[in-house]
Order: sequence, then C-alpha cells, then structure tokens
Amino acid sequence: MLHSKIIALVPLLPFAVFLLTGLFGRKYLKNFSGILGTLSLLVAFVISIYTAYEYFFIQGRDANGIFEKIIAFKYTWLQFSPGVSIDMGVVLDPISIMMIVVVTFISLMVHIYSMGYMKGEERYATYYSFLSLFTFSMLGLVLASNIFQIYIFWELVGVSSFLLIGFYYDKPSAVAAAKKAFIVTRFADLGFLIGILILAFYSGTLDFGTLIERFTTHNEYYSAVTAASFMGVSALTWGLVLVFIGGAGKSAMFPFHVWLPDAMEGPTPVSALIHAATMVVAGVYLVARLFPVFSLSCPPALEVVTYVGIFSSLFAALIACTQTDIKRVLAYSTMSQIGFMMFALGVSGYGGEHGLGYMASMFHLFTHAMFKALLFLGAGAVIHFVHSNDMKDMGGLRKSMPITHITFLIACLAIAGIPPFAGFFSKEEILAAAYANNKPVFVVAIITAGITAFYMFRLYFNIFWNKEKIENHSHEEHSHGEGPMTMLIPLSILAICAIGVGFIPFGKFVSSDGKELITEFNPMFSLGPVVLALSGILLALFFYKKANGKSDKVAEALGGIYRATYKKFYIDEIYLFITKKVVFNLVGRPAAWIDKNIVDGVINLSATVADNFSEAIRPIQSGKVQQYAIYFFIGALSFAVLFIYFWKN
Amino acid sequence: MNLSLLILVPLLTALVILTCKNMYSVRWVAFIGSIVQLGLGGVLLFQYNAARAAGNTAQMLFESRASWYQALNIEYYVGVDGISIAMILLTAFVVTAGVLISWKMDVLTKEFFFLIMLLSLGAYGFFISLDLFTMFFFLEIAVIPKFLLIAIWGSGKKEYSAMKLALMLMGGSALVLIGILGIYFNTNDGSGHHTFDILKISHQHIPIGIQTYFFPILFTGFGVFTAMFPFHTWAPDGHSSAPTAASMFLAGISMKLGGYGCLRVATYLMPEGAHQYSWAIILVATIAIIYGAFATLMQKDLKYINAYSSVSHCGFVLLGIGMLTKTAITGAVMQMVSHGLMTALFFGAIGMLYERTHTRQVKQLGGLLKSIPFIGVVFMIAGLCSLGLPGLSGFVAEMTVFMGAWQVQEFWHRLATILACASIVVTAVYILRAAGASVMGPIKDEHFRALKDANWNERLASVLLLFAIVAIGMAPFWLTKLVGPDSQIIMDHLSNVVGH
Amino acid sequence: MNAIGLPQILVVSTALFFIGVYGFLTRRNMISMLMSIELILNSVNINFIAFNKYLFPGKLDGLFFTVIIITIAASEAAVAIAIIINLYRKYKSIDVEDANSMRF
Amino acid sequence: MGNDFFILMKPELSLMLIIFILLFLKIWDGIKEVSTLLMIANVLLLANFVAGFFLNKEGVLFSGMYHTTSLIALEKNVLAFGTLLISMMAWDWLKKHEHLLEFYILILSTLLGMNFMISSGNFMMLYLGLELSTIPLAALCNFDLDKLKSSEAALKMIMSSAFASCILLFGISLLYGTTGSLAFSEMPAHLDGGMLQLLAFIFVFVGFAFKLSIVPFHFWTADVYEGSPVAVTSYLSVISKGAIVFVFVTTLLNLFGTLGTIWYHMLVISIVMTITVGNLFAMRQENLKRFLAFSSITQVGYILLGLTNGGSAGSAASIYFLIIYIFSNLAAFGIIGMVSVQTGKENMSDFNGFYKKNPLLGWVLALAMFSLAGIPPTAGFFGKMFLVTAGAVKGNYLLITFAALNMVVSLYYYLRVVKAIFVNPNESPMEAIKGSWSVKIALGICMLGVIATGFYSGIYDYIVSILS
Repeated sequence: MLHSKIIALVPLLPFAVFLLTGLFGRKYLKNFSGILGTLSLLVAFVISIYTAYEYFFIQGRDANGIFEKIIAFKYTWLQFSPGVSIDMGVVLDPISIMMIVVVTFISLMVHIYSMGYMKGEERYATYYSFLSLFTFSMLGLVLASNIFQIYIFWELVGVSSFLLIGFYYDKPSAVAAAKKAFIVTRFADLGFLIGILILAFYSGTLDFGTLIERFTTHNEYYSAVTAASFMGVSALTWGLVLVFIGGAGKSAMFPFHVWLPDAMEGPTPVSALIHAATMVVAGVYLVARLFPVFSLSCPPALEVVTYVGIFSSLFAALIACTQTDIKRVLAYSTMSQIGFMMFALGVSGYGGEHGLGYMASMFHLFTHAMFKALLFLGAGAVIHFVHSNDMKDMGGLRKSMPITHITFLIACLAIAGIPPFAGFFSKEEILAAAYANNKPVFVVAIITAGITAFYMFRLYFNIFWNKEKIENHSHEEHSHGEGPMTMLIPLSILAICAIGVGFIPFGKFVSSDGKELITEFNPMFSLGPVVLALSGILLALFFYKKANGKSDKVAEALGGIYRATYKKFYIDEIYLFITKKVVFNLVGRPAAWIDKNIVDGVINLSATVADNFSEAIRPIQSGKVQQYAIYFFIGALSFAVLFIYFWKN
Repeated sequence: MNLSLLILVPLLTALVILTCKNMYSVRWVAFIGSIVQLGLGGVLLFQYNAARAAGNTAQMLFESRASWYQALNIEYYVGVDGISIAMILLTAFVVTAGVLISWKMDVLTKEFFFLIMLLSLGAYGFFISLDLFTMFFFLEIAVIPKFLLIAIWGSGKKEYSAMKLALMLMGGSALVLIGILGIYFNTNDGSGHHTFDILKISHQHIPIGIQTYFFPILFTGFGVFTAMFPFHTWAPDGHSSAPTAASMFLAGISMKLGGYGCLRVATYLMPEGAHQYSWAIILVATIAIIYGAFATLMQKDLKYINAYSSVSHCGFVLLGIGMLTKTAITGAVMQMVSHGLMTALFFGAIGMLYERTHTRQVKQLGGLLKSIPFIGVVFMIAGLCSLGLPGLSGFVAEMTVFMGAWQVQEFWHRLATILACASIVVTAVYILRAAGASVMGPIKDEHFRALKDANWNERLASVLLLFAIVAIGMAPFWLTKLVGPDSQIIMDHLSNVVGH
Repeated sequence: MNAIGLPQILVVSTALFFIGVYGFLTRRNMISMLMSIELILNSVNINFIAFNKYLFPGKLDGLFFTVIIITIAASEAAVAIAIIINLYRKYKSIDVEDANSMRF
Repeated sequence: MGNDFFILMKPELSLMLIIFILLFLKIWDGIKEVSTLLMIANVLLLANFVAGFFLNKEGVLFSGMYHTTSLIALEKNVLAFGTLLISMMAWDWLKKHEHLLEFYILILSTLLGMNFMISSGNFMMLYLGLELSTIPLAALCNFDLDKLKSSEAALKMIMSSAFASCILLFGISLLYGTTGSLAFSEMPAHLDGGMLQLLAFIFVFVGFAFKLSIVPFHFWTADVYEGSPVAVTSYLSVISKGAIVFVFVTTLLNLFGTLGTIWYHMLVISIVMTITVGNLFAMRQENLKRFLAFSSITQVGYILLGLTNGGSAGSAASIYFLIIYIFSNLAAFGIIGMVSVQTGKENMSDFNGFYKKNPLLGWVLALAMFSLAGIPPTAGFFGKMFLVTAGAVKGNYLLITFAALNMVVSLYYYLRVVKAIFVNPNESPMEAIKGSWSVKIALGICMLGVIATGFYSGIYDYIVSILS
C-alpha cells in the first residue's frame, strides 16, 4: 500500500468534495455537504492512520536503522528546463506521515464540530467546500516531494485561509482581516519564491531529495552555491533565509505576525483548524523539510531561525497577557508556541543526540495541534453560547457549560506544561535542547513558559470563574449552555488526546536523521519549568479568580508598558503608516500622476502642437490671387537659388 | 487542415450578418460562426499534435502559399507552429465569449457583430501568415474596427479614447512598416529577389548595421500594440471606454498581436538586434511591470484597474522575450495566452456588473457576492487568476517567466526578475482592494438586492473562459508541450546566428 | 559696325519678363494683370525668335512656337475677360483684392 | 501614315467625333428631353471608353510630335473611364442645368487636350495640350454662373494658371535656347546641366508643380476646388491631376533622366513640404470639397515619394495609385455631389449623424475615406504601400519614416469624417438622399474598384509588365 497510489486519495478525497460542494453545493446538497465532507475526511484519516501504521511497524527501519524516504508517486506537471520541473508527487517519511495524521485528524474533528457550530448558516455548503479545499491544499503541502509543489500548495492554503477568514464577507472587518492575511503572507512568499529561484538555479533541481543531497554532500553544486555570494553572504544562506522568510510569514513569526490575530475574524472552527493546528505550522514544517541543508551546510541561516523564533515567542507571550479578546489571546499563544518550535529547530544539530531539538520541535508541533485545537474549539463553544469574543462579557460559565469547562482546563494545563499533560513532555524536550546548545535562549524560553502559564490561566479564570455576567445568558438562566453533541464529541476526543499523546515515545519515530532517538526523562531538570508554570498559574489565580480590582491596579502601575503591550507594541500602526502613507502617497500617487500628466501628456501635447501649428500657418492661405502668385514666384526663385548656386558649388 | 478556413469563416459570418434582418438572427449567426471558429481551433490543435506525434518535424505545418503580387514577390503564405496555434485558440475562445457577452447589444446590432467578426478575421490572419506583407495587412485590418467599436458603442470620453487608440496603433503600425521594409530590402530569397517570406528571411543574415537601426523600430512598433511603456496610454482609455466585448478583444487579443510580432518578427528575424537591445527591452518591461502595478493601485474605476494591470501583465511578456532564454520565451507565450483569457474574463465580469449596477466606481459597488453570486464569483476567480493563484493560468505563466529569467546570471537581469516578482505582491494588493470593496463587503446600494444574476449566455461565456483558464492552470504541460519546442527553435536560431 | 547680338536681345526679353511678373504681382486691376501676362508671353516670344535666328537658323521651331503662343494667349485672354466680366456683374469692381471670399 | 493615322490617334479622333456630335445636337436643338441628351452623352462616353480597348498600336506620328504606347493607351483609357464616371455622377446636377451640352463639350475638349499632352513627343505639342486642358477648365469652374464663389474660383484658376504657364513657357524657351530642340527625342542628348539649363529645368518643373499643386505652388487648389461645381472639382482633382502626373513622370524619367540627382533632391524637398502642409491644412477644414483639396495635395506628396524611386517600379506604383485614387476620390465626390445637389450642404458638420438615414451611403463614404487613408482591406492600402516601397529603394529611410508617420496624421482627419458620419450626435440628421440610377451605378463601380483593385493583383502586374 505504501508504494501504491492509493495514498493519493488522502488529498484527493477532500478535493473531490470541494468540487462537488463548491459547484453544486448551493442548490443540491445544501445540508448534505457537511456529512459528505466529514465522511471523506474519515476515510482519509483512516487511510493515513493505516499508512502510518504500515510505515512505522510493518515496513519499519531499513538495514542501517533509518526510516527510508518513500516517493509513493510522482508526476511531471510543468517542465521548465531539463532537470528543472515541477512534479506533483507524494513523499512518505516520518514527518510527512506525522503531518497527514495530524491534519486529517484535526480537520475531521473540525468538520464534526462545524456541523453543530455552523448549523443554520445559509452558506453552509460553501463553508464546507472551503474547508475541504483547505484540507486538500494542506495535505498536498505536507506530502510535497518538490519544493515548487510546496510553493503551489502554500499559495493554495493561503487563498483558502483568505476565503475562510473572509467567510462573513459582509462584515468589513472580516474582509479587511482576510486581505491583510493574504497580503502579508504574500509578501513573505515573495521571499520564498526568490529563495526557490536561487536554490533551483544552483542545484539545478526542484526535487527535495536531490536538492538536499546536492547541497549536503561535497560536489560541484555545493561548491558553486557556497562560492557565489552577494553582499558578502553566500548564495546558499540567501536562499535558505529567503525560504525561511516565507515560512515565517505563514507561521506568523515576527515581523510577519500581524495577520494572525486579525485572522480570528473567521469562524472559530476555522481558526482552530487553520490558524492554530495546521497551516500556521507550515513554516516549521518547511524548515524541518530542508533541515539537513540548514544544519549541515548553513548554520548562519539556522541562527536566524533561532533568534526569530525565540523573540517571537517572548513577544507574543507578553502581548497575550493584556488582550481581552479570547481568540486573540489564543492567537498570540499560538504564535508564541510556534516560536518554541522554531527555535527548537534552530538550536538543534543534525543526527543523534544533537538532533534532540528537531525531534522536540516536531513533537511539540504534534501535541500543540491537539491542545490548541481543543482550546479553540472550547472557545468556540463559549462564543457560541455568549455571542461575544470579549472576556469582559464572560465569567462563571463553569456552571452552565461543565464539559467545555473541563476540556478547556485540560488544554490550559497542557499548554502550561504541567505533567502529565501532553504539552509538558514536548516543551520539556525543547527546553532541554535549548539548555544543551544555547543558554541565553534557554533562559528566555523558560521565562516565556512561565508567562504562558500565566496568560492561559488568566483566560481560563476570566471565562469560567470570576463573577457571572447574568445579563449575557439570562434567557437560559441555570439552564444548560452546552452546544449540541456534534460540538461536544470533538472536544472530548481532543481532551483525551491532550492528556494522552504526551506518552508517545516520539523519538522512536521522528528524528533528524531518521535513526532512533531515546530521550530519558530527567525530573531534576523539569522541576524548574514546572515550578515556574505553577507560579504563573497561582498569579493568575490571585488576580482573576474573583472579580477584584487587583489586575487593574497593576495595569495602572505598569502604565506605559501595559499600554504598549495592549496596543501590541504598535506594530500594526507602523505597518499601516508604511503602506497607507509611504507606499500609496510616495509611490502609487506619483506613478498615477506621471502616467496621466507626463506620459499621456506628451501624446496629447503632440496633438496640440500640430493643431496650433496648423492654426498658425492658416493666414498664408489668404485667398488673394496675387499673394499666391508671389509665393509661387518666391518658391521658384528659391529652388533656383538653392539648386543653381548652393548645389552646383 | 486548410488554414484559410480560419480567414474564410469569419469573413462568411460577417457577410451573412450583413444580410440578416433582425438582431436575433444576427446574434445567432455570429454565435454559430464563433462556435465554428472554436471547433476549427480544436481540430487544428488535434491535427497538429497528431502530425507532431507522427514525427513531422517541419518548422511550420499546414503550409499553403499562393503568389499574390509577383512584381514585389508578395505571397499569401500561411502556416502554423505551436505558438501560433496557442494564439489561435486564444482568439477563438475570446471571440466566442465576446459574442456571448454582448448578446443583448440592441444598438446597430448588425454593424457591431460585423465589426467583431472583422476583428477576429484580422487576428487569425495575423497569427497564421508567414509573409511579412500579408501579416502587416492583417495587422492593420484590425485597427479601424476598434475605432468604430469604441466610438459608436463606447461609453465615457469615447471619441477621445477611440481617436487616441486608432492614432497610436496606426503610429505603431507605421513603425512596423518601416521595419518590415528595412528587412525586405536587406534580404533576398536565394534567387536574388527581395522577399517577405519569414522562413526564407530567417535563413539569411541581415547585416548588423541594419539590425541596429531596424530592430528598435520594429520592436517599438509592435510594442505599441502590446502597450509597451511608454506607449501604453492608449490602453487604459481605450479599454475603459470600449464596450465590453471590444475591451475583451482589445486586451485579450489585439495586445497579443504585438507580443507575437515582437517574438516572431522582430526577435526571430533580427537576432543580433535582439541581443544588442535586450537590456532596453528588459528595462522598459520592468518599468511597465512595476509602474503599471503601482499606477493600478490608485485607480477607482474597475475597468481602469484592469487596464493598468494589463499594462503590468504584458510587461511579463516583454520581460520573457527580453531575457532570451528558452524557458522565458515559453513563459512569455504562456503569459500571452493566460493574460488574454484572464483579462477577457475580467472585462466580461466587469461588463456584467456594469450592465446591472450602471457604475464601475469601486466606491459605489459592494456586497455583490450576495446579490449576484455567479458574477461575483467569476469576478473573484478572474482576480485570483490575475494575482497568480496556482491552479489558474496566471500562475504557471508567471512562474515560467521567472524561472526563465533567473537563468541569466547577470546582476541587472536578476534585479529585474526580483522586481517583477515583487510586483505580484502589489498585484495582490490592488486586486484584493478592488474585490474586497466591490463584490465583498456590505451591500452599498439597496437596489443591488434586486439585481438579476447572469443569464445563460453570460454564464456560458464565463464558463468557456474559465474552462480554458483552469485547463491551463491545472494541466500546464499540454501548453508547454505545444509551445516549448517552437520557442526552442527560436532560441536555437538566436544563439546560432549570434554564435558565428 | 557692331550688330545687335543675342545678349542684348536676351537682356530685353528678360527685362520684359520681370516687368511682366512685377506687374502681375502688383497691379490690382484684373485687366492690367492680363496685360502683364501678355508682357511675359511676349518676352518668351522674343526669346524663341532670338534663339531661332541667332543659334539655330536652320530650323523654324522657335517661330512656330511663337505663333502658337500668340494664338493661345489670345484665347486665354478671351476666356479670362469673360470670367472677369462675369465677376464684375457680382462685385461691381474689377479689383482683384475683392475676390477673396474663399480663404484659409 | 495612311490608316495607321486613324488607329494611332483613335482616342483623340473619337473624342473629336463626340464633341462634334454634341455640337450638332446643340445647334440642331431637336431633342428637348434633357435626360435623353444626358443618355446620349453618357452612351457616347461609354462607347469611347470601350473603343479604347481595341486596336491599340504603338507608333509615332508627325515626325515624333505625337507618339503612343500601350502604357499611354492605358492611361487614356483610365482618363476616359474617369470622365465617364464623373458624367454619370453629374447626372442629377446636369438635369437642372440648361447648358449641359456645353458642359460636355468643354470637358471633352479638356480631355482631348490631356490626351494630346500625354502622347506629345514635343514641347510644342505638350504646351498645346496643356493649354487646351486648362482654359476650358477655367470656364467650367465658372459653370454655376449665378454663384459668386464659382466665378471667383474661375478667376483664380485662369489667373494663376496663366501665370504658371508663362513661367513654364519661359523655361521651355530657355531650354530651346540651350539645347536647340523641342523634341523629346533629341533634347536629352544636349542636356549638359549648365546653369541656364538648370534654371530652365527648374522653371519647367515649377510649371508642372503648379498643375500638380505641389507646395508652395498649391495655393490655387483649395479655393478653386471649393468654388467650382462638384463635378468640375472631381474632374480637376482626379482627371486633370492624373494626366499631369503621367506627363510629369514620363518627362522626368525620359527627358530629364540625366538631371536625376537634381530632381531627386527637388522631389525630396517638395515631398516634405507638400505632405506637411497638406496635412496641417486638411486637419482643420470644414468644407468637404476644400478638405478633399488638401487631402489630394497630401496624396500627391505620396505619389512624388513613389517617383523618387526613379525607375519603372516608381512609375508603376504611381500609376497604380492613380487608378485607386480615381476610384476612392470619385466615390467621395459622388456622395458629396448627391448631397449638395439635393440639400446644398457641403460642410462636415452637415454630415453629423449621416448614418442614421443613409446607412449605405455612409459606408460608401467611410470606405472612400479609409481608402484615401490607406487602410486595409481597401485598395488605398496597397497603393500607399507600393508607393512607399518604391520610395524605399533609394534607401532614404528618414524620408520613409516621415511619410509613414504622416499617414497617422492624415488618418486623423479622415477619421474626423468617419466620426461625423457614425458617431457625432445630431438632432436633425440629414434626410435620406435619393440619387438617380446612373449615380448609383457609378458609386457601385467605385466601391467595386476600391475593394477589388487591391485584392486582384492583375492590374498592378499588367502595369509592371507594360512598363518593362
């Protein structure tokens, strides 16, 4: 089965659903589309689970103890020049299989959940067709065997995220958010594209395997790409950094993070799927794909990854402490967690023990998908109930929606890194890797972990404890506020995962070089982080359990810093200034003006000149015979003079 | 198949139209005629592929020639290769869609469709002719119908735009004429007579001095047609004043006449000239791309937006030609086809919107996805195609150009390529601004709620173009297989001549 | 004795020519314009005769041409005068300056 | 001699015969019915034209005074055909006119003069023909006896042409003096390019330039065209100009071939001035006849461009262009004539919205304009192309560029007319124009010519064949 094409069904099923519901959804299968999408994904999920099982256990490791990379199939899609071609292929290796499992699983959950959440939405079918489109593109992305194939699906996930953020397109804010998301990531993709051009030019291929092979072993390609340099930096570094910029854009790393919080305008399940679990980790996945090149041939690029990652995680964590829109808080926490994954990759080495960071990063990606999806879906349930995103309108919901409460708590504990929840293990290994390779990063990371615990529980207490806001749900006082079963089941399943997945011996499956990587659990080391996390939780408890002015006083005390963080450090304002004021006024307007007045002006001027000239010479046609005769005679004489005197001599 | 059919069918259609009594028969005749053209295009494609598969390696297939003006050695000489077939298919699609879109044309219906058919005749003739004089003849046939279409059925400052367009295009063809004469008088068919025969000329070597003078003239001449900076100003006014079908045709096909000419005549016949001036071509192309994109940012009128973006997109064509690598040239041709279809679709959508809302101002539109979903979706897809979304034609074309362009290992070429890549971001900005304000967002005007969605002919037209766009976007390999070998031939010719 | 040679005669004819031209360009009276036309024609005639007599006495082309010119000049004058009279009916003047209703 | 005489001089003789027949009709005054007279005249002209196709023979008469070749025969046929078309188009106008026989007599005598001029082998004959073709024309310009403009046009015509022919004559006399001969056959041998001779040549050139209305010798053209009756204007702009062009070509090439370099440069200067001035003036004309006058000046510029070729290709192109020019110009004048006879309107603004009531005539006028502008698929395109191609042989690409770019300017003012017909709004558009059958036939023939002459390459190939 691994080598059979059936694996292609995994992406193709959602695509088929997309076409069906997209073309005929509105009229014919209005309510059926949800079921259809869910079923297709169920099949896809089963297939991927089975593939994983077969890959890891049936097929197992090859002679020298690594999981080999399998190209399930490959089809030349667009031939540029000999050797350089875009192939549509499916590559099976530990991370891609891990990813398809995650994607299909989360997507399945979200599909089920949405059947309840989006009930009664008039564009229900459209919604599901977009979801399927996204799932298709995401699967295509993770299975890509070719860097340009990744770029293609990269763009497709971008556009499907655009469509889903702008799903409520009659809300101007939604449209604006969608535009912002698309344009910011587009801008980053520019880097990706140029990076691809550079790498492709020097490696003479677009295929991942060949590319990595050519850039990691010493051969003419390698020497060419390292020899060529621009502004003192080697072409390889340029290429990789540019590619990473693309990844940073999708993964909302600083400074491209601005789109992620606004993206929360979309329906909450969408945020759970796209902007928490899957699409936003595409950047991490991209770096992981090219990891051998990064770590073996180009450490500087890897350092860039590290520092961008660590800075973003701290930066986001700080902002998350002050936001009041619960989805935005979650968005910033997502950004911060992805920062963890990034710098984990950054600090990692290649092979054996040094590869811990890589494994940890992937592990965290895996666990994070579970609990972050859970958080979002829970938040979705709350919003569904309260009809508001703002934690000021919430409080004391634990009575009215117990299941949501419990699952949410589990998720919070998981993300805070409290044992034995999933987040604990993955974060543990990330910190260990950082400790082993880069002390300053480790310090920042551990502080961030503490802050994470704090703002997550700030969120938790504000929603489920604090004082009740009766007016919000007076209509169903003491009644049950839970959503329908379709919403509760995914919550429960994900909760179980959030507890359980941590115990998976991840190193057995995924590691930088494919060899088995045993990680021993060291209680002494993990003491520090856990204590920090607990103190964060206690701080939150102290501030937010009961409604009291403490937090506001502190905010008062902090003053400017508080306002700065509340305003997300004014990054949006700066960008707005640059685009609206600088680009539009200093480039756009002049261009339009020049075109209207100078380029076109010259054309019109020539017409005017001719017109005026003809006006000017009109009088010579005076209507008087004798003047005509005079002109005649002058003409004759001038000919004579010209040709007899000047011409002859 | 006999290529002359491609000229005869539109001609007959036009003549029959003249004899029709009422608008119904007229438009049905036009529709049938265009469908026949479409069929011919398909047949041509299949027969061509079959012939190639059968191992026919002649540079041009389905050739047929008849001596026309003996004394000047002018011939009616037609033949096609992959590139011209791509162009012919483009023309067929756009013409059919144009006829369908202007189904409700009730003012001087007969004349309208007559002129449309005349235009398509000119385009087909231009793409199939291998004799410079005949080519020029067909090139000029297309000028006057454009003038009449805009001046009679247009809107806004139509007379000014029509006059400007006609005069600028005429100026362009005047330059083309000079260039052609320059070629004519400096080559001969083996027997000592001057000749207009492209293939014969390509076996000759035009003196470098001549090429130095005539390449820029000829290239600029064709460049005017493809809205090359700074001779592009006829395009925005012309497109925006023209009736829907006419602007579809203008941007979809007649701009491509220029690109095709630049490639097939200027670059192919004067290789040294091309190499000598490639820097200039790249320069103007890059300027056009960037500057067109930024100029678009500032436009308020949907048609102006698309017109300026066409200037920017046609820059890619010139860029591809100027880079002088096989991949880039293939990309240029693909970009011509793709942009033709895409911009036709875009203008079609704008036309449909305008017909219903009677405004093209972005500010006054809004929320049309709700009231007229079909048209709104078409608009969105056209927009996404023009910002290069994978799966639609725009992406493959642009990427091919970029890949080809990057193969030139010169700093300035690289810079130009990067700038061109950067323009796709700006494209995203203005497309999304337009789409977000006009079809998305809240419904601005209450009477928008009452609008009727597209009727069958408009749907058919859109679906036709969408089909072509997706066919290229999803499966570009058939187009590259069609175009690639011939751009390879052109490329070889370029490098051979320059080699020795 | 020094006989009158060709140059002297050419001087005369040339003078006549320019006098005629001058007259044609300056006189406002249509009739006198016609007369100056005649002057020019006569200078031409003198040319022909002179050339014929002095340079090519063998042939008579010049003489014949002169005769033809005289006759044609007559007919020309006739038509012209007819037109002038016709014009005079409308303008009540024979000043050429008045006949400029069509210009630019 | 003998009956050779009758065959060689067939065109002139038949014209004389027609003239005499018409004269007798005038004196006898038996036929009162106007349309019968018109019919007779037209039939006679048709017969004359048809006769031109048979028994053409090359030869020389009167010891070289008169010679004819197949090319000359062709040219005479073309002129006869043009005259026939004009008389058919003048049908409606003449029906109202009491002096229609005089019209024919005069116009045919000018045609006779042109025929003599064309086949003249001697300056004496040339001068005779020239005057014979000029003086009656002056009378014809005055043919609207009651119209002031008409007589003014006549005055300007006769005065300036008299002056021009004086200059021409002076030149001829000097030529005679320097070469000792008036015969085209002997003169070239004596051309040494001395100063006096150059002066003479320039005067001759100028004399022709006047007839061709080359700038700056063109001033009379516009006024005369505007003032004269439409039929006469079209005759002036097409037939007499055609004849002169033909003579000009042959004279330059055969007679003054030795002075080639000089007249090449004179031509270049004249081309630049003629095209520029013609365009600049045509741009702002309101009266259609005046507009066509300036446009014809520009066209002459292009003909001269062909002549710079200095070989058979040039003359072939120019003659071919002349034929097309006759078709397209006559089509335009035909419509203008119909309109002015029925409504008395001749201005461009009167044609606003012309298409509403007269779709067919609108297309005819538009096609004529396209042909004059040199837009395919009309024949004018081919005519212009071949002229430019012929001119390009000398490799003076600056001149070609100038000419080509000026086509753009001329397109502007031709499109003005088209715009008036199709686009310009007019609350009271012109009523439907009714013309008699002969006018319609004539227009049809013109349209046929405008379309077919281009696609059917036979005509051009025939001209080339008889030239070489």
